[in-house]
Amino acid sequence: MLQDLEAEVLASHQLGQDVYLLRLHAPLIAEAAQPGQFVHVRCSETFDPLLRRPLSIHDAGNEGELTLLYQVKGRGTAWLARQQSGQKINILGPRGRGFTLPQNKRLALVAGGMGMVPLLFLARRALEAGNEVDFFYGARDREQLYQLETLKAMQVNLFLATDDGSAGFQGPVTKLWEKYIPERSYDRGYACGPRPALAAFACLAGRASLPAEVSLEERMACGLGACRGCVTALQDPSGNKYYENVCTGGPVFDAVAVYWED
Amino acid sequence: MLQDLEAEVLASHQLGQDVYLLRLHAPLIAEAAQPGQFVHVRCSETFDPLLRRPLSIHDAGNEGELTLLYQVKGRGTAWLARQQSGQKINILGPRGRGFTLPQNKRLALVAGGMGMVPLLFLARRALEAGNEVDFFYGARDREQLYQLETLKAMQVNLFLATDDGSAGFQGPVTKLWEKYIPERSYDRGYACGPRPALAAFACLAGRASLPAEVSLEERMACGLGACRGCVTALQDPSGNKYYENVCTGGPVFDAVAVYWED
Amino acid sequence: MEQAGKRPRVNLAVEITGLTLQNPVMPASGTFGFGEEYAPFIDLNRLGALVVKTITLHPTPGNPPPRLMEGHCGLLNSVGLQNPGLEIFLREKLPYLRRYTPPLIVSIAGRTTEEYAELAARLSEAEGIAALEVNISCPNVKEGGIVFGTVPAMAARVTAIVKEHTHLPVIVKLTPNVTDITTIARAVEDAGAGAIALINTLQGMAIDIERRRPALANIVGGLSGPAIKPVALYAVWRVARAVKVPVIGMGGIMTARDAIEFLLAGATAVAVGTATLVDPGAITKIIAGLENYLTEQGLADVRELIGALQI
Amino acid sequence: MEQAGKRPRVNLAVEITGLTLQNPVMPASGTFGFGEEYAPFIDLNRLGALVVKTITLHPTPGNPPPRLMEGHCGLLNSVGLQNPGLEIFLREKLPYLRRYTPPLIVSIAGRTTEEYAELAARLSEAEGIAALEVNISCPNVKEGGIVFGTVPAMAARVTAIVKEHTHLPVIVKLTPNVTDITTIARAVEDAGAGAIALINTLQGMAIDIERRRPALANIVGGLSGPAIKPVALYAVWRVARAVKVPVIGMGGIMTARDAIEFLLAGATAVAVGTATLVDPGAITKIIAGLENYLTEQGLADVRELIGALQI
Ligand SMILES: Cc1cc2nc3c(=O)[nH]c(=O)nc-3n(C[C@H](O)[C@H](O)[C@H](O)COP(=O)(O)OP(=O)(O)OC[C@H]3O[C@@H](n4cnc5c(N)ncnc54)[C@H](O)[C@@H]3O)c2cc1C
Ligand SMILES: Cc1cc2nc3c(=O)[nH]c(=O)nc-3n(C[C@H](O)[C@H](O)[C@H](O)COP(=O)(O)OP(=O)(O)OC[C@H]3O[C@@H](n4cnc5c(N)ncnc54)[C@H](O)[C@@H]3O)c2cc1C
Ligand SMILES: Cc1cc2nc3c(=O)[nH]c(=O)nc-3n(C[C@H](O)[C@H](O)[C@H](O)COP(=O)(O)O)c2cc1C
Ligand SMILES: Cc1cc2nc3c(=O)[nH]c(=O)nc-3n(C[C@H](O)[C@H](O)[C@H](O)COP(=O)(O)O)c2cc1C
Ligand code: FES
Ligand code: FES
Repeated sequence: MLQDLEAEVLASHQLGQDVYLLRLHAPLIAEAAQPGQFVHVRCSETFDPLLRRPLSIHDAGNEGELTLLYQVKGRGTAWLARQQSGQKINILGPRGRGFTLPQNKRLALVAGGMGMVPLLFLARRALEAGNEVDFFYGARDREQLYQLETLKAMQVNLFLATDDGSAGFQGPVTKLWEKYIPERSYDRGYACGPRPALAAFACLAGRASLPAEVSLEERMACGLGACRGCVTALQDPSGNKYYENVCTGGPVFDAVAVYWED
Repeated sequence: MLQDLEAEVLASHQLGQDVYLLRLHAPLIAEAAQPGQFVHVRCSETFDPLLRRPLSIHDAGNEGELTLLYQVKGRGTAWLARQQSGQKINILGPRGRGFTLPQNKRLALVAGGMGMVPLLFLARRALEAGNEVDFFYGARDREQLYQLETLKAMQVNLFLATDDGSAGFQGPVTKLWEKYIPERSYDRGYACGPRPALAAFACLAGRASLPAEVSLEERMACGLGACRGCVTALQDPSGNKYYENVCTGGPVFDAVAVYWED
Repeated sequence: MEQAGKRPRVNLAVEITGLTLQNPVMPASGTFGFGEEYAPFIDLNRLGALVVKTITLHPTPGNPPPRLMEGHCGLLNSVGLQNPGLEIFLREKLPYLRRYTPPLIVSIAGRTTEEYAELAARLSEAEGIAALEVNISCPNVKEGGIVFGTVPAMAARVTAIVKEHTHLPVIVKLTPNVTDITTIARAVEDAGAGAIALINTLQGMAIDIERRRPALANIVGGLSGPAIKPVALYAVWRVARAVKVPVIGMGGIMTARDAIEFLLAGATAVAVGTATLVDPGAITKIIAGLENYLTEQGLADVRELIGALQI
Repeated sequence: MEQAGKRPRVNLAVEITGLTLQNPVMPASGTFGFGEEYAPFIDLNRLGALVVKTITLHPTPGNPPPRLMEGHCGLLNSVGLQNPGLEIFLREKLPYLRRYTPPLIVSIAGRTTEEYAELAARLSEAEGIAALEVNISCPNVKEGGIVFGTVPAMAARVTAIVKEHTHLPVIVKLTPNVTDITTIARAVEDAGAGAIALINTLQGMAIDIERRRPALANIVGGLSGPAIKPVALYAVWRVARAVKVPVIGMGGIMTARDAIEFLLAGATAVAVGTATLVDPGAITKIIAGLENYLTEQGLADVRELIGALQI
């Protein structure tokens, strides 16, 4: 059930130059959260910034703990980074259509940069449901690969890629993934990351006839499906373009439903 | 010399329900400060609130310490109250025309509510200059009389008044002062507080032919005399009304120069 | 209605062109979807009225994304009137909305006066609609794309045609992007508008300097939110003095204090848009805040505030 | 000008109606006093131009206080053109301003076209003035108080009369409170304006709900600051496409990024108003930020940005 509540900051950890892990106490949201869903976070005491900021659910624990992981991009996330433990933050969620969660299958999770955020949560739930998880994770360099310890502690098969080769494979994470597609015969693929990476992922999945899901981003206002501000272009089976809300119809979409050429 | 600088918060003490004492490290301003002057404080990391807030200089120590005392009224002062020691605050000052500071005279300082803020600094400097200081201080009730310990530690003759009689004289501080005017034969009077109190003060001073100065408030933008936004109505000796900037022509004005009937 | 042992309850009800609103606070069209989106957060029955997203005769796909950009204290949007069209509204949205008690106000827009006429006629046959709100902030395709609401004669014509095709009360919603909004207001009043709503969004733009492109795919968008409140309040004050029909004021209302400013300026009711996008409970908080304010001020009736500004 | 061992310096200079500005950033009239107020904080010689508070023929006392009210991300002011009048300007302000090298732009306003004419003639005789900026956001007392800048013919007439009485370049500054600002822009261009500045403030209002009175003694005020930036940018983009003369863009510019948006939208130069009231160093920071941006982007000349928006 969708909630609008004040969550207490348990801790805020700086993981990188401008990346923060935020642990919140928000039992009602943590319990309901599904991988791929997001929370809509009020990042201000005033009206500047005005709108909430959507952030993916990075993890949700049994003790009512909800974890977010974000990069400081502008005013909203800068505000968030200033909040310390004990402070309250208004969040609304869990929101959106998450990833399909199969049982006892072999899954490929492909994360580009901050796209790792919702995929870690997916990996955890997928493992709990008896799936085998190959986790492909790419970033610019090794400094920008976050949460490696947490991922390693999970039972995923971890594959790393960096643009500069400072960790794992040198090159795009989708290129790395491509090599494993034939031999690993996945049942389903999932991706989150920059749009060009998602398009490459969708193309590879399509060629391999692999059911695949991607998590998209658009600027949002209400996060509730009311304002129609956050649309993305989809295509129906006959290739006709139409607009769908990312906040309610997504953020996770079937890769084949996305209208990639815009 | 006017400064525009980042001052470090040494400490922020809550003195009452919504009243805070803010101690800043700002040597360049503290050294230059004259009683009656103010600093113009940026109260936001964003543009809401947008404008600086003028706050009187409450005290200025030798160690470069600048003390402000303020009541939380709205968004700006609410922001200020959230700032903790170690944080930096952008302030501009010292600004404005302060009080006349005589030597070896007998002075009456009449403070209504938060009007005490600049008068404490005036009292300190006036005592240093060999004056005798009668400090009249009125508030709604005893809870709203701040800095009594500090005032008592100074060599002022302290006279208190409260609306409800919970401390000192019951009634307006100007009424209390009135009783002392004949016997104490002051050389000069000073007042700061709500405008009706100032008008009453000016009237009493006028009747006693006492040179008197009042500190006025107006909403400000630049605080530099550039925008002409902060004017107050004055009258020239022939009673003609004209507008003068409070930020540069004041905030302290001769009581007789103020056009009271507006 | 005095309650035993309690302070007398204040009256919040107002009347607008024959409709009685239990309180003067309603959503602004386009920010409240078709109501259902907010049902998890607030009791829709507490609102002064329900106002739905503007509907058009045919389904409207809307503008390409990005459709949103944040300014400082303001939201720039170019949704482009995306809506499922009249038929789907009647079939799929109206039955749900009818379950609620507050008067349902349906916002309509057309590309021609004929489309307005047909929308008015068809909606008047449906059950459960209390009033029409005529959104005239859209281009008239037959007049070279000039926005209906910017020319007094065109605004009057749309109003008159809608009036001809409906028995429902007609509210006309004005655009602020004009030299003299009172001229438009008087023109639609003369043409039969039973109430006037204002303001719609201000035209604005933002640029992504990295990509050197407009931040909105549509280039221009409508600015709403706290940034525009002073502009909206001034327009409402002027229009309320220029016309006799009631005014529904909106533009940047975030709190009860803001709503009270609009009532004092002469609005009989207010609408809340962007605030709801930020806080789904904004409208109900504003209603509660308004009630508190009246109680604190010892006022028995919200109507004592309307136009009570002292000049 | 390549400096040994350093990156080549970028060119920031632009030309506006015959004036060469060393960089395209100047103060907005009315927010910079007569320059001297900011001399303790910034080196006035670093500015693209100096623009003084609008002066009138006779001393203008201005509006009664309160004159200021803060909105959200915006400032509402009703200073009412307070200024010492032409004589005192010439005698007491001009000599000081002449000491600085950037071109001095003097803003003028009249209540009648005759007053504009006289101001133009008298200022043209003075030494050290580089251009006149004609503020047409004020009421024409001979035409029932209609604001000069809201009627194309009136705007054109003021422009033409000023042109007739001066050899100085004439910049005309537009009000945004109109239905179609491009019509006014074209009218003043045709009448001889050498450049167009925009926008002046948006009309707005605020109410003190405790006192039930307008927050400004003058009731209506002008809204400036970040709140209005989207509106200003859109107006600048439209006008820059509608006229051939250069445009000076302003409205809510707080940072170099904001200034770049205006340049991309087609402004040849920009003016900074409210930002300076908040931070006396705003203009010089914007100049520095603009230079950094060009260097980072590998651009040698600021003119590559002007109108470079891709649609
Ligand atoms: C469903 C969803 C889930 C997301 N999850 C995460 C996450 O887990 N971690 C994370 O770091 N980021 C996530 N994002 C992106 C995050 O919402 C934006 O980075 C954030 O809103 C930027 O806010 P800001 O105030 O810091 O930046 P702003 O000052 O608003 O903008 C900085 C830059 O970010 C862009 N931007 C602003 N808002 C959005 C938005 N809503 N979506 C995309 N881009 C935007 C702006 O165009 C601008 O270029 C997610 C976005 C969506 C839509
Ligand atoms: C020269 C001068 C010295 C001052 N010294 C002190 C001081 O030492 N301690 C102190 O507590 N206060 C002082 N004030 C008043 C203080 O500036 C205001 O209370 C403060 O600006 C309110 O800001 P805010 O954001 O909290 O409230 P806002 O949300 O801006 O407004 C809350 C209320 O305060 C009023 N207000 C806003 N700005 C001003 C202003 N500049 N002047 C007067 N009223 C205003 C508003 O109209 C509103 O009613 C001084 C004012 C001046 C002009
Ligand atoms: C996302 C969004 C969509 C809107 N859609 C419509 C609409 O369909 N019809 C309409 O008349 N107004 C529409 N508006 C304008 C609002 O109804 C309202 O007039 C305006 O936003 C000012 O109020 P606010 O500042 O409270 O949002 C829309 C506003 C927003 C922000
Ligand atoms: C306090 C104040 C006074 C102003 N006075 C004048 C003026 O005298 N003449 C004028 O042309 N514009 C005047 N303006 C308008 C500014 O020059 C500018 O057009 C407007 O504020 C928008 O820019 P900004 O948002 O950067 O402030 C004034 C603005 C402010 C805030
Ligand atoms: S953000 Fe409002 S519909 Fe998605
Ligand atoms: S605040 Fe600008 S002149 Fe005083």
